[in-house]
Amino acid sequence: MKAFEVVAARDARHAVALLAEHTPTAKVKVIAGGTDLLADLKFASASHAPDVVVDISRAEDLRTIAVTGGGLSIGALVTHTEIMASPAIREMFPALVDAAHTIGAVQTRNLGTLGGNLVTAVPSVDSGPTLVALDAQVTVLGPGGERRMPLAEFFVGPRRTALKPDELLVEILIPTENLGKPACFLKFGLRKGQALALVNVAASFWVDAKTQTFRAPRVALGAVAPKVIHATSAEAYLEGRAIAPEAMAEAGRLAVGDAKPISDFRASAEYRKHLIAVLTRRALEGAYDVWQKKQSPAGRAR
Amino acid sequence: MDKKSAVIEKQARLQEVEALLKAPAAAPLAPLPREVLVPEARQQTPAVRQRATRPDGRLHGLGQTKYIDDYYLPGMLYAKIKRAGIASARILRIDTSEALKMPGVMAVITGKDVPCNSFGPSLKDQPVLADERVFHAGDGVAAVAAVTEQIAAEALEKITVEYEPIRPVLDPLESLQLETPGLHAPNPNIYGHKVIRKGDVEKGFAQSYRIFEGSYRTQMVEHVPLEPHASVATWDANGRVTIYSTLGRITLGRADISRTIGVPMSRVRVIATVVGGNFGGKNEITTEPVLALLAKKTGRPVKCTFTRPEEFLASTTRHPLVMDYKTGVTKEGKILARQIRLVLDGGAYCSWSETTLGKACILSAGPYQIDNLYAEAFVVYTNKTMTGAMRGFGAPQVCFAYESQMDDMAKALGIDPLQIRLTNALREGSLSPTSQKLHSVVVRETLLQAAQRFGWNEDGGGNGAQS
Amino acid sequence: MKRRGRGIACMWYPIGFTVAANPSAAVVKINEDGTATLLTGTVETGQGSLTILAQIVAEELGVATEDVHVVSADTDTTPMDTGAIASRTTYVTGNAARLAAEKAKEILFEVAAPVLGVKADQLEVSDHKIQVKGFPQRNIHIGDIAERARGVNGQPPIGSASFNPATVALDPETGQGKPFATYVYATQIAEVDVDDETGEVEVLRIAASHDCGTPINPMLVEGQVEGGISMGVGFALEEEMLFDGEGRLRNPNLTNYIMPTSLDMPKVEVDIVDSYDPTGPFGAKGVGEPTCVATAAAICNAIHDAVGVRITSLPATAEKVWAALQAKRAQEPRQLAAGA
Amino acid sequence: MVTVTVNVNGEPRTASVPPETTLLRLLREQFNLTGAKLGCDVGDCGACTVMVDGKSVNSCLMLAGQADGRDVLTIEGLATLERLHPLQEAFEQLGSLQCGFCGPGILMSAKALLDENPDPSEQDIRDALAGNLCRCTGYIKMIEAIQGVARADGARPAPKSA
Repeated sequence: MKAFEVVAARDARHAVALLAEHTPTAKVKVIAGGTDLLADLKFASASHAPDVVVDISRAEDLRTIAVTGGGLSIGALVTHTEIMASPAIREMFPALVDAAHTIGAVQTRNLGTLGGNLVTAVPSVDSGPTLVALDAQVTVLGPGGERRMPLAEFFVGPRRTALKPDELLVEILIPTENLGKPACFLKFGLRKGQALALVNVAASFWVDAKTQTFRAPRVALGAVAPKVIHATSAEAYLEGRAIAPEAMAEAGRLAVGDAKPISDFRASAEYRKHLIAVLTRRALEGAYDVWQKKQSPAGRAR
Repeated sequence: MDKKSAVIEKQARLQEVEALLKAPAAAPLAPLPREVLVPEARQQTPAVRQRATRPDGRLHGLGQTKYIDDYYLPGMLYAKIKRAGIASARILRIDTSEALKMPGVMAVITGKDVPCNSFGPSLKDQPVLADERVFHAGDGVAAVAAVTEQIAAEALEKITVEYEPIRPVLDPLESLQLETPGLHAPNPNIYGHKVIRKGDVEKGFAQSYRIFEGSYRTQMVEHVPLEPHASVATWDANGRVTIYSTLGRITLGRADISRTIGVPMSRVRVIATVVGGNFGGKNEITTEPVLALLAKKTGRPVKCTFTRPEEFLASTTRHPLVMDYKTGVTKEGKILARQIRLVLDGGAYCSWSETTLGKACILSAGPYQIDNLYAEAFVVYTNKTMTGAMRGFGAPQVCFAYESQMDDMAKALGIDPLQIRLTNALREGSLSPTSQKLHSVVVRETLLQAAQRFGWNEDGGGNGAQS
Repeated sequence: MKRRGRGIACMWYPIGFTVAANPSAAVVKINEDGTATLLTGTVETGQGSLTILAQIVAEELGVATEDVHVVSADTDTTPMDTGAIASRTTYVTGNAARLAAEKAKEILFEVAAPVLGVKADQLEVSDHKIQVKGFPQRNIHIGDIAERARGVNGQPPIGSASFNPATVALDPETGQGKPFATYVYATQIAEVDVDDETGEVEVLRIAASHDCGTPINPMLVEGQVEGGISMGVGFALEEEMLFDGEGRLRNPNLTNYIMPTSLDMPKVEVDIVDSYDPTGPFGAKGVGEPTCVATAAAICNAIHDAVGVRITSLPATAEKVWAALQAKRAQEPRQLAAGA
Repeated sequence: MVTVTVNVNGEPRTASVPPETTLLRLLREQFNLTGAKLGCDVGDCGACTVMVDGKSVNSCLMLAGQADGRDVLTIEGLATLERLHPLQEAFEQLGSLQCGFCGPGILMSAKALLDENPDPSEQDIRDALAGNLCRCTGYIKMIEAIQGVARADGARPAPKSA
């Protein structure tokens, strides 16, 4: 690893101040859990390497999980392990727990943070699809204060986000109207442990109990486009439609058209397209299962 | 910068980096449990058949096993190898001058500095450091010794190599074609060939009820020992070099080191301690001669530990095979004749290809009595990571082929997969493909014992999972 | 839908390697208290050679495994060995170690014979004692004899020996001959679930029945088999070094070179068959390499059993199985495909 | 250079290192604790696993400075002068380690698991070890050993003093 200077931030504001101080004159990176950054820097070339690293791992104000007026707020520094252990998240969003569980292994999840995972903005980012399917917003702090945007817009392209060099991702917010919205995350990798996603999919929708139709359906796809995307034609197709296996299968077929998967040494585009169809259907089925379990007395008792 | 101030700057930097390297003042905080019972199975007689625990296992569990990378000798330097990064090329020029100027860099060597720049267990076709020709992208072309690993790694980027690219040949079947130019001139592309002929296959095929043909391929895989290759070389004042190494074959290793660095065997000591996984991948030297030369040049101990990428790029791998099988059987599934052609992708260098070729060819018939057999195997060069010894030496590859075909034949003939194997299995006193009379043969016993675990009976009962 | 299948594969494997001679040498030094030290040039690479060689020497000397210390892997102090390769350690190095122990023991017998009033060839060892064959009550502790050998007879009990398996070179024309001293045999049966939509294969269970001659240490044999199977699972389903068109490796790291984790390993049931090879040390052959030979074939046969497709090139990735399923469905008559 | 003080295996240790130094290098090169191994340096293999403030981490992916002031437990701190840790004992008894290179990391992952979940299912154990690659053992005897320790602990009354 190339030599660099480390400056430690006490809290989010201090981190932003440090960014403001160093970004004009140096190449700066932020380190939280470090699981992505350090792995990247170990084999990085000189041009890629930072001069200064801002360490936010002790910014405790970024490590909270709370239901606020705006919805479920998850601090950027919350680790994947903490997500998995959070009673609020386990109750409302088991799909987020499932997604966190597929990231790396225990050691990675103990260090790796939700914010860190999202800012990598790799197309296969495992935290992405579920949060996008839940219309999550992100809060970004900069010298001029906070700004908020949908997570889907925070992702700009492969390894590119809407963050400016002097800004910090501080919070992920699932809006109040989506609290408890049934969702399901599925990931297809090349093995079970420590897998990278060939395709990952999250589906979420409300069930109109009277009509048994899809309400506010969301399908988010990862690893099959430059960034995590909404499968918009699948979503449009499902809106207001009667819940049925055929509809879910058709949504899967439509989702394929929303994606632009590439062929690489891990899988062909053709196979990825097939997986999108299958996983989208299965994710919709999974989300419906979540809803049904909540309806049954046994499910409620749990 | 004039020479004097350059020296001063270098010394200042050296003092700085050496300050980082000073040995820890305190001993490690590793308690040695004072009273630990020796497990009973280790104290029993008779000793054989006991589930005796491993004395090394206890040290592993305590974190006290010293692997090569755990050796930190006083004043030790770190070496790094510059990898070609191009699969096939002529080397026109290597410029190491910028690297040598870096503070903290103590020595740089290239293939020209290696007294005898070739080695290999059967063909001596592999250079210690490539100096004229690059045969695969993982070839080393220069080596640096520096006071820290970081400086050594940065120095590699300062070494420039000019290449004249040559079109690489990557497909073994292409290499097999005679018109393909010699990859490894003057050696021919096909650098090993073997034939096993027993009985008369044509006659056997003529008598067969059905003939099955199949073609199978396997991939290149890595051993992935958890411990990367590592060695440390250190000289004494009598001109003896001691090399701590992850070698699994120290006797052969010493011979290769002695030959390549031009020092008598009596002055080369190789110590292997405990190796953190071998699987055939640590059977020959890698950086040992380079470290010996760097240590000699600098007068200090030198260590090199492969990065994980180097494990893939610069150590041996498993031979990919292309396998063609033609098998004639009776209506009852008895094999009457089998003809096999194997093409082994040898990668850039021979390494243990001859052994792999031999084993693959002899074993390719499977554990079956076959009176009429013709097996022919070739190994060819390609411009890929060299293949060599790996757990099974060709056996997993041919087993994949012969056992896949066995099931296809069973299915086509309507015979249970267990039954067709029992019908053909070698027995005590059977003649092997090389007409060796076999003893203590238990194929049948293993078949029945494994099948019993699944309630799978000799008559085909219990195998309810047929699709 | 997940479909279950079973596949069987058996194999044979030689002990030692062909082409060249394959010797090992060993030195056994018996200490004055009857414990011993073995010097061997082989290398402990995780396979357990330090343990099984100690067991072989202990058995020959009638002492416990714990009584034998093994010094290995130093060209200055240990004798020549062809190395930790080719599943040869138990058989070849083991034979050398046993012979070296036997030679050291012969010195003890010479010393013990007059003490026990019999000829040396009437003696045997058992549980730290040298005793008269057929009259076990006439015995003396091995340490007393070892001390006497040094202090009274001036004959330190040290033995050295080498072993090279008898082979016959192959005829270059026909390949006929005796390339190896002995062979081992094994069968593995794999049970898999195949997702017939995605092609994903999950190996659930593998039963492995292996021959290693006498298992010097059954626990280490099981460990070898289990480890070999994990390597076989990787070979069957996951692992592959991938090159680009220029011959550069695309996945030289453990992120993209996929090998089995603990979550990818099936349950494994190991059986060791009854077997005895009179040419091996106490009937032992070897087990290292054979353990990973049959696994991939068994798994691919199980895939075939589950979904009816034959994978002819490894690894059988999910995508490959899916592509084969697609091809199979395209060939099947329409009504069958519709019914599936 | 940064000065780092870490409470390693119960004893405070201080070293001055370049800021880019990882916790793994700090332990191995400054504190002479070579139990944690460098197998890949990028968090794939888990051979460098140690516990920081009770959680298992890949020490190759943590800066030394990030461990400043924290409690670090390495394999060297698992046994006491009097006895092996039950996991070390069980691993030895069952022959769970072969070449042993992954062992320190595996044992730390196992310890972290049992600290948090004294009664893990087999699936829990497999999940806990998924970040530790092993090429020798197929993980089978490790899983058995961990199960054995968990069962023994479950059967035994809780120790009076921790």
